[in-house]
Amino acid sequence: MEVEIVKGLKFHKKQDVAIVGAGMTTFKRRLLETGKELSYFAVKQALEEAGLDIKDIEMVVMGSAPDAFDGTALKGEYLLDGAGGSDRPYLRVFVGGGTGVFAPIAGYWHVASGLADVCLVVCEEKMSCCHPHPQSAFKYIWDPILDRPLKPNLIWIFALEMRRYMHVNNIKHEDIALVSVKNKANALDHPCAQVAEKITVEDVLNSEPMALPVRKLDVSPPSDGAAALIMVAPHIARQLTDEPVWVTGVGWALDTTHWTNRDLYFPRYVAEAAKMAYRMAHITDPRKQIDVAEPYDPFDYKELHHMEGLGLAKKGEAPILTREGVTARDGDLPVCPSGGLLGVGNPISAAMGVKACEIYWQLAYRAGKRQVAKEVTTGVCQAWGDLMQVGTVMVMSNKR
Amino acid sequence: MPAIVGVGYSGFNANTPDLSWKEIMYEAAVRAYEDAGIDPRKDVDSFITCAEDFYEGFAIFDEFVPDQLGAVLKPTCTVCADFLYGLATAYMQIESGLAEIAVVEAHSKASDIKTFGEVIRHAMDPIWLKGVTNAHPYYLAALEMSYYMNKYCITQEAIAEVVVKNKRNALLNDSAPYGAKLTVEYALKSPFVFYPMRKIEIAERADGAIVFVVASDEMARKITDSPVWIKGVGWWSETSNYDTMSFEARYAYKSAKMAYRMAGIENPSKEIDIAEVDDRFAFKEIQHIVALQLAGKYDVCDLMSEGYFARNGSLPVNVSGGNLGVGNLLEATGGQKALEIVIQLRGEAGRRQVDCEIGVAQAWRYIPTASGAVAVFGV
Amino acid sequence: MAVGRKKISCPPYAEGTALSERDISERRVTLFEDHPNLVYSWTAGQAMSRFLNELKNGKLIATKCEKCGRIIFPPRIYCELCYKPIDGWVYVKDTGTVQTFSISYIDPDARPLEKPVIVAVIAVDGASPNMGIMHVLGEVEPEKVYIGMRVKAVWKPENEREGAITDIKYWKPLEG
Amino acid sequence: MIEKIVDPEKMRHFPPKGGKIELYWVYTSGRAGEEFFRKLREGKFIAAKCKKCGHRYFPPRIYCEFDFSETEFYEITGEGCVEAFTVATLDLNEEPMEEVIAMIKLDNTDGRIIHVIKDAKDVCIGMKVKPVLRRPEEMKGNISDIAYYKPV
Repeated sequence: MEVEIVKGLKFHKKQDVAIVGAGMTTFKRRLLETGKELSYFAVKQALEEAGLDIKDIEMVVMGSAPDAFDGTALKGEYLLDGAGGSDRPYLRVFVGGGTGVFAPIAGYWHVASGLADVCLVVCEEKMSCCHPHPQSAFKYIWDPILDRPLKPNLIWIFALEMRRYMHVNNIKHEDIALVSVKNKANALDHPCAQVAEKITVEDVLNSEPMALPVRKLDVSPPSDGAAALIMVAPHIARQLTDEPVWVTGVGWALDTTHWTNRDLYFPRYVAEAAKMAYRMAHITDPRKQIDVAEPYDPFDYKELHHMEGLGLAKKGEAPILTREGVTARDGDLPVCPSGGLLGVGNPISAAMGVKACEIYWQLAYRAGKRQVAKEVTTGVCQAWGDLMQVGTVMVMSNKR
Repeated sequence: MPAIVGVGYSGFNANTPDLSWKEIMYEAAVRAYEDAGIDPRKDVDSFITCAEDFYEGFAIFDEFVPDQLGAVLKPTCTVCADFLYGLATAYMQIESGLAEIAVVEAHSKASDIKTFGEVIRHAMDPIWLKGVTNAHPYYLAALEMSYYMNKYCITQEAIAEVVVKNKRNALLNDSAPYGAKLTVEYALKSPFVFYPMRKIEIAERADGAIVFVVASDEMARKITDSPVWIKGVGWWSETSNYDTMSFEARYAYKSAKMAYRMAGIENPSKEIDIAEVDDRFAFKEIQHIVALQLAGKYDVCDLMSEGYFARNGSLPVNVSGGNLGVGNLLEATGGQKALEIVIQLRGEAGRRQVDCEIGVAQAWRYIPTASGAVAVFGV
Repeated sequence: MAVGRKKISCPPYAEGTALSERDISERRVTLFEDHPNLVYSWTAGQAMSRFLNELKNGKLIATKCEKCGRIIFPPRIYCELCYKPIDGWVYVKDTGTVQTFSISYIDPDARPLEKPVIVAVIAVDGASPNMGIMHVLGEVEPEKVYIGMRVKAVWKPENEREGAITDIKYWKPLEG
Repeated sequence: MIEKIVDPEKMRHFPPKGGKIELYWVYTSGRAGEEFFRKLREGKFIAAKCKKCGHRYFPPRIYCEFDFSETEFYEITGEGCVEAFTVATLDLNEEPMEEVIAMIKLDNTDGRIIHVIKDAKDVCIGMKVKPVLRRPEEMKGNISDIAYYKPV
């Protein structure tokens, strides 16, 4: 991937941004707790790790995806008190499924602009509220005039994209299924995992068809859950820890609404977002300079698709890296060491727990059994959302 | 200090049968870019939309934003909040070096909503509040009004004055669909729909879109001779629970405090020349004037009847006609407020021009919330 | 401010109480069920009104931008790339090429379908490359569909059309 | 080309008669709600007290929203005083109805409840009211288990 030489924006910020704590709840198909209570648990864990009190928090960013899941309009306002937003500036950002990495990006600009020194980022999703099925909520993401009368299911758009990706790059389903096998096995080491299991490529290929080429085991499950992250200014980080993790680059991009007007084989929105983040983080060769990655993997092919968008593999090369074990936890470029959404669960925006939080834990050497084998300095996390439109990318490093 | 370098809007009308939500956004955006003299495809680094899913009827509204703003494949995002929160977001993005020129958009296509009451009710706490009654959610505002009037001895007459003043101000605003020349007696004859709240005190819905072009200090000086500086922004949430809410707009007090501190304003009632506050229920204007420290809580009624907040008064409030005159613009409410302040500060307000150098805009996130934002502008 | 972070492996514990489907369906836990009546009627606007009216006539219409030379379908009143108003309306054909497709065994609520639906992105002839819409295919076996297949719209009879995308019943293979 | 459709007949809305969001939602009451609605079935009311600052929450919750420490449940009577009230004359669809809705400060708590008041001639601020519960066999485990409030 070619990264432009710095021109235009100089990214002059008021202060650097460090991450000092993260937390998440368990991810399960249905949880008893309300969205507020889930947010509270995640925040509490993050505060404990950071060694901070809620009174130290200056501003709060909420990331939560469609209101149609939790079934509350103005969902951010509803979740406010559980997320620690009571009596503070509190702002909800929303870019569809990309919110899981976009919320920490918003946290970044709260701190980098100098308006806050301690910012709490919370993501929550309670998909189980939505009936008859959480997928039903996706009936309303489609264009009301062009698409909705056709009674589409969410999976359609993925199936269409996956088919195009396989067709253009000449990729077999077996190669894609390896991602599901790897991630579900990685998730065995994650205490919050919903669908961790040892499976084989055959299991994936023989699982129930949903919208071919997508089969049941190609897909991450709907989940309930929450995650939290604490971002601080350098002078606060210094007081709390000797080894903070720094946010070195952020990027996001939104492609045209008319997804049927694009060639779906390559995620150019991820590439644009990555370009912005890499320019900021002074990364010119992502494949060499990035040690660990958490691309968004709601579907197994999406991990490969996004690796290519992030420039971690050339077009069509990601399945080869996966087959050769490069992306395994002990490989040269570990990808989704957490178990990703395929293994841990997919509470849309709360995916932050396995994306941004996981990269933070990996770079802080706190991932326990999930810690990757190689030495790590720089990591990237990414999420995707809307109608194949949004790419959100954040680069972190344990060196300033 | 970031500045507003271009504004554009479309509307405001009770309904807009000829343009889709995308097309009103497009019309507003084209005007804003023309006003700023920029090309969105080349010059803008970040686009921000303020929208809530159920106000639009989508599960993910963010999808339907980029094309009409010229934002395809560019950094674009949605904040689920009022326009003034979007302005604060642009402020932060510019200050953190992520953008030199940012665009903020908010719109209301309230006329697409067939069951407004159901949509508002859907925002209530599902465990403790939603199942209590089938009454229209306006009842929540009426409860707050009942509490507030009782606590601070606010009179029916003062609230009627708000209605009369704002609807009359709206007559001089070409884009205010609900202007009228009324008397206090007439307003006091309006029926109680949610006692103690009268029908005339509730702002009707309206359609419209607002787009602002915001630029960094350096860039603003480069591209315009008449920037309007964003001297301060503030946003604050009290709580989401009705049991811990103050019911006296502490969210507005705290967000104003944040914005005033940033703007270096120590004595708001003296230093501020013009204010636009949220008046989607008439009593809210009184509450917000107090919360913004523009008047004391026990003088506000007298000042209101004396004409202190009139267009030719000492501290004009809602010269545009406010929401009672322009309409309830949902998440674009703060945008309409900020727009009026910018036009006034630029001296482009025509017949309703007020002499001013510093103005403040304030918006609330509507029922059932206790959150809001404030922005202070100056030239 | 409390100082000193704990040395822990993260996340240290997993909070949350899992429920089963039956906990909900048999009301083993307390809950509130709500069926709100959320109804919207979206203003179609300039571009989509014209598009829908033309569908009623059995025609597909696009717009063109003379700056970038694109024939844009589905139509809009602006060219989003050049950011200018479009330069005119052009009819496009009701034939096209399958760009990608899927065979769906589930309905929008994730319930199994008796007969699978074939859905495709169809790039329409007469518009610029890649300018497609999503629609369903018919009169073809799922295993016979391929990327690059030529298809033609099958319209509802004129008196049944209402000016909606479903005025096209489905698209069928052009050859054979 | 700047042309617009002039004939209003040609302007469209879609779906013409309106499209409904065909979803429904099931909200579990959560940890605090579960405790409350189970106790309510026995005719008991509970509130929650913050272990740190002592704030007494009603509706009960498992955390203190201001200092994020845990709370403990305790029993209250459910009676309280009217703090504010309104007479609602429009329902959700803006059709006529009439109902008195009040914000009630509950005794021995710092919290309140918003509920309907019935069996009262003249509601006034400061009036003492008590809850009327549904019969246990009619209870559904949600807020409608409290049928209404009435004057003491």
